[in-house]
Amino acid sequence: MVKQITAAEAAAMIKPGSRLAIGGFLAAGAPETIIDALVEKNIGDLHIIVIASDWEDRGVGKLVVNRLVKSAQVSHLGTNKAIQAQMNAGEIQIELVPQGTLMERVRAFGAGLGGVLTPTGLGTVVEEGKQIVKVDGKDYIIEPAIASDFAIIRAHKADKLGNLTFSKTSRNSNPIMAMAGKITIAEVDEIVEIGELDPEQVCCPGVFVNYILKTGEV
Amino acid sequence: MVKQITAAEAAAMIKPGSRLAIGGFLAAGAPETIIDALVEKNIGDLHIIVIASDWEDRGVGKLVVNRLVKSAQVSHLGTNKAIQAQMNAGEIQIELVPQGTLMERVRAFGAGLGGVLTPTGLGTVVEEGKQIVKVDGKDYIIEPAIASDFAIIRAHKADKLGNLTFSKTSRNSNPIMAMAGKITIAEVDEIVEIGELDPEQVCCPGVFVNYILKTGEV
Amino acid sequence: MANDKRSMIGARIAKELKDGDYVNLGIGLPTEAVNHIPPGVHVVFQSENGMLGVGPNPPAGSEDKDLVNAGGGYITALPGASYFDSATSFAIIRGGHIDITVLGALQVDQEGNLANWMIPGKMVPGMGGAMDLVTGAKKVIVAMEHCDKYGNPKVLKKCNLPLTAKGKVSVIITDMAVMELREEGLVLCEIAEGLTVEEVVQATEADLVIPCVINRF
Amino acid sequence: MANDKRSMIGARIAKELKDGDYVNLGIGLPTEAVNHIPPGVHVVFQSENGMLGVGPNPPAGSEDKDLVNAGGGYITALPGASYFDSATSFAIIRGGHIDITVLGALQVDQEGNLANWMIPGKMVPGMGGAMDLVTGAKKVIVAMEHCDKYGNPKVLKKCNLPLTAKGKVSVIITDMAVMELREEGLVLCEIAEGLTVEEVVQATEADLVIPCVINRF
Repeated sequence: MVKQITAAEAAAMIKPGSRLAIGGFLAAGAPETIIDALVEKNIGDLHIIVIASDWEDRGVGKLVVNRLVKSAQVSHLGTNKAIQAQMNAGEIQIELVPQGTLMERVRAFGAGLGGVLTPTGLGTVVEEGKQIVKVDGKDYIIEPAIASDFAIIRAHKADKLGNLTFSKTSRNSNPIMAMAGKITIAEVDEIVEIGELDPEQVCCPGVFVNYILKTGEV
Repeated sequence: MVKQITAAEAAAMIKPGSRLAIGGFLAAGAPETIIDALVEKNIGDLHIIVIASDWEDRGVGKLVVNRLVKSAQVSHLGTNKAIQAQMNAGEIQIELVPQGTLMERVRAFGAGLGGVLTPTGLGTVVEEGKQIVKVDGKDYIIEPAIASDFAIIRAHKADKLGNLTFSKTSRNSNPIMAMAGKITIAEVDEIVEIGELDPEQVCCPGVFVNYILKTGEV
Repeated sequence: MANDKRSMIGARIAKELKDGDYVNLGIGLPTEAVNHIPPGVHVVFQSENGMLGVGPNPPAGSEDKDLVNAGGGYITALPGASYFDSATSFAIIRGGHIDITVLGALQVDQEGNLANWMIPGKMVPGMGGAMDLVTGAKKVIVAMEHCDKYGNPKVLKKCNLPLTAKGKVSVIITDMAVMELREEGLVLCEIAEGLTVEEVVQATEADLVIPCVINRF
Repeated sequence: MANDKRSMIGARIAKELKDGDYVNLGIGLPTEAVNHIPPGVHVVFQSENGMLGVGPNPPAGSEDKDLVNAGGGYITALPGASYFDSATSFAIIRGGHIDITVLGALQVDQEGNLANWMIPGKMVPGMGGAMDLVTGAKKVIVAMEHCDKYGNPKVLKKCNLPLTAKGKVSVIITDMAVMELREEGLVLCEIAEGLTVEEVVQATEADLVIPCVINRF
């Protein structure tokens, strides 16, 4: 069951070189408090799995600017000049993954699947080096699951069992990343008592969550 | 966008020989009104994709008892003697699919994926005749998407855009089956105006739904 | 099975559950464990039809048709419960997020193989969620009578019925014994009060590793 | 691009949208269509970060940090909106549940190929959701200026930039023309007011099929 910790404790748990699945979409719904704590503690050599590299001063962009990221699986870099510069200088390794494929590969890991078959990327550089199989006469790329050590995510409310609710489009990749962490740490706007969340609104059940902390509390 | 119809109109739309993905789990959350209409109109030669064959007098069991089913992809038959008798007599063709695999195969179709790689069934009869691939040194079975012509499902409330909410464990396979129908018909306890559903509680967005009808209204 | 045997097995299963565990109990005998959870141990029960936080059965007259377990029986929801669709439910199961699953068996063998979903030509109920549970749960416990109704062993050298999963069982709990799959083989860890090791070995086809100390349960 | 050109393209895109369509508009030029939807036509806009029912931009001062579109810009939610996670959002997209997607392009060719996500050695923003959108949407419309800023054609015989998807584009709308991919090839269906067919052909590298009747837009 979940334990409530501080952002500093969260960052202390994450060893340099870890693989992090990080929630958020262009910093909306990004776990800024945990990201700040990683920067503060200078936890480097990270591999990050994210939809986008966000902005230099928001979301995972802060990890990039502080040179804590050695590699990334990501669908979009366009809003962050620092990551493009580091990529061009050979300082960061980037695997560009179509966003839908990225989500399925992360979900697959969380769901115990080895991967999925997708048509996305057929006939493009994305298919290079990958196995292609036919199902019902159509070609699909085998896209393998993406493993992560930690998922760090942002939610709206958590109860003390780790059940999470989300707010509007801040939900985005968060519930999916949460599934995929061997250890999942959620920062939330509010922590409530067990029984206070509407069970029909829980979009990430507590079984996926190991630690919770309050946004802004270092 | 969705259109409100009657159960009789729904049944009239479904041609004999159709492939139906039907929501529900041991008849909890089963679209009984549509099933009754199919029985009433004697729409036969059906292929059904369901978690379980339910009971003789509840859920899809009624389709079986009335000999409207020629084949099924299903994970559990244990509560329905009729389907076992028809299977043993060679009158119905059964593909037994592990429940989690069944859900992923149906979801894959709805999500435009060709299938998934799963470890479930390795070393059992389930792997027979299937392709096995290695990912990160582990074996997985390639399980192809399951196509359906119609999804017929049950929800709690629908708004007039087809957004659906569910009640407790009656949710089960319904949102997944809904994704997979080329045409999806939902029967619901209540139809409300647009704007009356809490957007955070919509577990099946209207984009997956084509027709709605009220449970019990023939 | 007699009630005292059921109760004994249920109590022994319950000992395997640690505070904070997420647990999926199969239909039938495994659910007996619910009545024996020690005070202070809080576990969360999953129902594979799409729920965490399963509570006790409802009193007669207050059943909710929308609140059932994987056997179709009426249940209640505890505070902190959550509902989800079947794909998510099996993502939880297959993805290794369930700490312990307890399942019945037709046969189990010394290699950790389990057969519990069909007898060819006789009974074909289907595997339901069992294959995913046995494949995905962190710890798979089999709970069953030690012998079938004809007195034949169910703990075998090698299952001959179609398998549910290969090499995934880690503990077998019966009315006669508790056995664990370890490096050295299937170890006879505990025997029931009033039995001798010989009686257990006699009722077992599998090769049992007999340690120096065997506890009673 | 001049505002009147943007507006002209936006208006022409809007004509492609039918009542009841589910629509995903790419960032930039395609969103111009929002301002030109004819009265009586109700479409539902998807935002790939996890929402259906996108409404107009909020008035200054009432932005909600939890309510943004795929470009990170503030939006509003219309009645009947729904939110979902990114995996579901792309299940909607890849699964063919979006009727129309409108995307910008660096290049598009007479085989329906599209390149819009990178210029090797120069600009590598990544494909984001574009590959899934082009692969999955029922109808893919490209909206762009007919030529690049140097006056070079962007409607080519064959794209030479890395593709976003192969053979998926069905309509190309530019400031000069509307072209459709059909059996017979890339058909010049409409040309902008004030232009001649020759001028359009000149500005186009692709082989255009010229029908007897070409409408103005």
